[in-house]
Amino acid sequence: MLEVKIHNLSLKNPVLTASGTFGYGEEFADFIDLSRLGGIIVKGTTGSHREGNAYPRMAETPSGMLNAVGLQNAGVDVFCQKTYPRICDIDTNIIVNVSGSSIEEYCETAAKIDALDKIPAIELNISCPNVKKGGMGFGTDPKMAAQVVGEVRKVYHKTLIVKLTPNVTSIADIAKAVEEAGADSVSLINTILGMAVDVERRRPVLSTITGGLSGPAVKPVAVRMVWQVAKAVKIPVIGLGGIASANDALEFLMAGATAVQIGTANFLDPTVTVKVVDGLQDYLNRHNIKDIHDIIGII
Amino acid sequence: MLEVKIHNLSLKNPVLTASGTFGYGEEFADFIDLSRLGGIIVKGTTGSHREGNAYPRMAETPSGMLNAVGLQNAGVDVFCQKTYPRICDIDTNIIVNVSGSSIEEYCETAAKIDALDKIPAIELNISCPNVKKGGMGFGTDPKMAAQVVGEVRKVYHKTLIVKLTPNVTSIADIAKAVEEAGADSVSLINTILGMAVDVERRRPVLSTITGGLSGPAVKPVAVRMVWQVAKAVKIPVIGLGGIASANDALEFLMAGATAVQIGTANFLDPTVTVKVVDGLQDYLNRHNIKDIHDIIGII
Amino acid sequence: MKKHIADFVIAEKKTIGSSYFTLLLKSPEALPEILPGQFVEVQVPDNKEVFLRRPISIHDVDYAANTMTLLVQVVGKGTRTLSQLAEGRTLNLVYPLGNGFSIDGQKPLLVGGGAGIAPLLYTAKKYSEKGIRPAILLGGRTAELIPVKEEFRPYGEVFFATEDGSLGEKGLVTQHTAFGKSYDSILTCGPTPMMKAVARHALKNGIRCQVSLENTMACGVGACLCCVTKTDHGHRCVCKDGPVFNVENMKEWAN
Amino acid sequence: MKKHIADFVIAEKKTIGSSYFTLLLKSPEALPEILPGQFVEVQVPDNKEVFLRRPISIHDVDYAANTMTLLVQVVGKGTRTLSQLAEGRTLNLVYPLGNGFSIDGQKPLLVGGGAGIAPLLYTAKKYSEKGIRPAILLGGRTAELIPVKEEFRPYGEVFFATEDGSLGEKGLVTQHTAFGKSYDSILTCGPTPMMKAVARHALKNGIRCQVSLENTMACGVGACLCCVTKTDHGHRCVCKDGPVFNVENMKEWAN
Repeated sequence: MLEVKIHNLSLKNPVLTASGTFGYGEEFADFIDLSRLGGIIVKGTTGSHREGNAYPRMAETPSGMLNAVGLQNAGVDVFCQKTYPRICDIDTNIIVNVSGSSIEEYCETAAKIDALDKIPAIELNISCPNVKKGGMGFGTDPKMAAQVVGEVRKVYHKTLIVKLTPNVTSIADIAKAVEEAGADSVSLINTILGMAVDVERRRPVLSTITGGLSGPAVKPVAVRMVWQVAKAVKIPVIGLGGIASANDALEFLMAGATAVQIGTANFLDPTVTVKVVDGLQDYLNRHNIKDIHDIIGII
Repeated sequence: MLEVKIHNLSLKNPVLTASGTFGYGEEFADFIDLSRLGGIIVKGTTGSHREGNAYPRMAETPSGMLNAVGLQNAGVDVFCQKTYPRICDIDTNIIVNVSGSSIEEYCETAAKIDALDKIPAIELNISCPNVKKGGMGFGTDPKMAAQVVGEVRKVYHKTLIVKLTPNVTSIADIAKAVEEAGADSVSLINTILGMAVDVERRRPVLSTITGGLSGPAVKPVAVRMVWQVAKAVKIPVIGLGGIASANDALEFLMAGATAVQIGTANFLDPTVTVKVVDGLQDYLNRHNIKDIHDIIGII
Repeated sequence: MKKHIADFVIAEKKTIGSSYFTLLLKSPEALPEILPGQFVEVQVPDNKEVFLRRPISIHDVDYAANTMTLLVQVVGKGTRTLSQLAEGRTLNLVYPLGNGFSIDGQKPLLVGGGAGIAPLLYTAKKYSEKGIRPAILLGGRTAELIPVKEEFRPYGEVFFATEDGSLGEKGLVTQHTAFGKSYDSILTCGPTPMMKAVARHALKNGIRCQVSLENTMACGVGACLCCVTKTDHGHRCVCKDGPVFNVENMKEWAN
Repeated sequence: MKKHIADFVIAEKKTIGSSYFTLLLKSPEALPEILPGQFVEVQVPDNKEVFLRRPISIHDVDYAANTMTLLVQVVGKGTRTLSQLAEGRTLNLVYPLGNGFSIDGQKPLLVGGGAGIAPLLYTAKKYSEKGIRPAILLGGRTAELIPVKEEFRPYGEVFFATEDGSLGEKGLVTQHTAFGKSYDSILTCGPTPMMKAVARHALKNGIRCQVSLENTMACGVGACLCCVTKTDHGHRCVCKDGPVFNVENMKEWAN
């Protein structure tokens, strides 16, 4: 039994796709049956259209990559009018990642998504490392994090997931603050702030100098933080960071995650998500485990 | 010209070995000419003998490893009486990494090392993630960090390098605090707190559950932090974290490091340090750069 | 067009000069339709330092044999590793990706520079299938840096421009006498400065022109938004909205 | 003893049963002196998921041919990758590492279990060079899991114990009739429970006993302190102070 619940949200299995790595799902429809996923968390959506940062936005690193996309998206209105009708009937949970540079922007965007019948949850991104204003700024201070979440909570009535940044001294304190402010779940980790240098050209690889590190390289940090947060809060934790196999996903589940997100691995293997779903079921069968809950938080 | 200075300390080249990865140098004497190194930072030394943590202490991760050694060492008195006489005549800078669980322990140990003629500097480790008391605790709070450094500064009169932890929201603030408290240099990054799970046994791989992540996986995070700290302080910065080649070292130098340390890479190739020294000289020759200072902090 | 992920076998590897090589890749199954100018994302085996797939444009396709040819220049650790793989090795591909060239115009000119020549062979073939013989202008710093030459002759009139004069006219492709002639469509792939010069010429003379860009990529399917280029309508993904762009939408880029 | 880092060529690879294989590694240069029970740290090529070297004990040495033989059991991704390398491939080794067995006693017993049998062949040879024929007791769950058998005959009297009785006496090595006989020295390598049982027997009967441990390692030279074992004198590095330990110093460990 792979079914899990995140607050009111039922997932047929604990495997979600991470925002910004799976487009709107459509990009991967040629490779996998999207209905086999626990859910799809679509691209970060903001109050209005954003161009994002200049190219180059990406650097390859050992077992990982840096990105500095900077929330490029068409804005929430275009999402509601054009994108939503196209994807709302995919037979899985479509979750929208909501980003912004001000509390007002977060709230306006969340309220508009709240009105969409077939979007059962949002992931509030208070941890984007690639935008100048707001973004990670909100996620590194417990008070500010609680304030954003509290305000969004007033206007958003479905499952509210808050995505946390790892670029803090104590992620457990941030998690507790957003739990108190009304979050139904926390997802972690967003990318770790990093940098790469082109030594031949003697300049940063990224146009923004720094960017967000993701991929297997960050997995040990992500598992540790999931373990710390799962011990600190009562709401369900969604784990992500470098998951590329069922064993990776199991590390997060055993560390206390109720569900996981697969991000960068989609770039290496567009079919990885369903392989992880199958791998989780194989593990349960192999170990005669009836219910995935029997291993969640076992550590 | 590869020669650089860290406060009063002259290095024939910017390549040092990282504490805890190169023993006392002797372990690598069969593989390389130790006198070719800019310096050797020996094992973490504490006020008295420490057994360290239980086995298992190590986990392999993507492009990296977790360790939880926990400052196993014979104590400062054994170092002064037995180890120091054995290694003090190696023709390079021998720097002692000083660790502790209390300000008193840091000060006593530093004072004893201060008395050793042929030890021109210490690296104060306020960032060990693998000891229960003290260690990283001192390094995550600017006030405590400043306090330890201030007290040690009173009893230690040679070059005082302070090793910083990356497990903080703002490493630049910690760096500024220890600079004000009298540090002559800062070295970063120590390991990033991480965790690995043995999913077949359903338990953590490490006896301590969490450990410190090192290796190429962390390089982008380390380069970013070196860049942030170099912009924030006036004292020289020593960069480390995943360096395995001359190009890696150049990333740190261009980001603002005056010298670098090579750690985990020594486990993969015991001759890597001299390869990096040669590679740096090759780079300067290839680009007709007279002095390594011409590229330090170029970004 | 449906995208696929599949294992191919390296049926043949040829080294061309000092920096180029071709891989003849055979599929166990029938190939889907592939448009000229499309590319593949290759998983690079063996090399621990290579994490992401590498985008490589499709040089030629043989539907009868179920083979694709990739023409690659060794430019970094990914392409170097590919150049060292033995025949018989399996390569995993995500393909066909991108929009590809539209085969339009009655009097087309194909302009290729260096590794950018790769997608033009299959493109020239597509024209010939329509009974059109394009002018094909190939350039490089030296003759050796023009990886394929004779292969183009069956499909059009071929001209060469080299900076050292070692083949064809001395100078840049844009200085070649053939370049100045009149065409109703220009398709180009190569170094950015070359493509921009070609684009400016086309815009000035009102000739329809398609440029094929080569930004670094991660996903290859338009999901990660890492490979964007500036267009007159904002950022667009080279992997999904490109790699081929009509210069009508790239005026800012061209200048 | 001086440690070296050098490239070896895989001169021969043999598969043994379903989980073991041997690599015959040839050095271009003369081998340094290697003690029985010492090990190498092998750099594992190709596999992007393998980061660290892998410690593997030395099974046999041929100074005349400049070759070393490694006997390896496939237990994880590192050893699996090694098992898949083709003959002719180059392997980089750091060697010889560790202290090794001391070849003492006039009436020695060698006790090996599973992969732990590997270091005992070269050890038996060293005894025979001294004109001593040790008793050699080899155990495993089944006959198939005892990778080498006949190879030992020239150097001593060989006994087998298997849990399923498929070879020699049925049961554990410590239940074998040969085990109870009188010896003045016992050398053992194998699963920890087996070695502890052997150690307790030796301690009880005042027989000198050496155990060879197999902890996971990083550096292999005593620098990182990751591979420590508890001894009666505190933590010691298996890579440098071991892998061989005298049970006199391992009383706590043995119980």
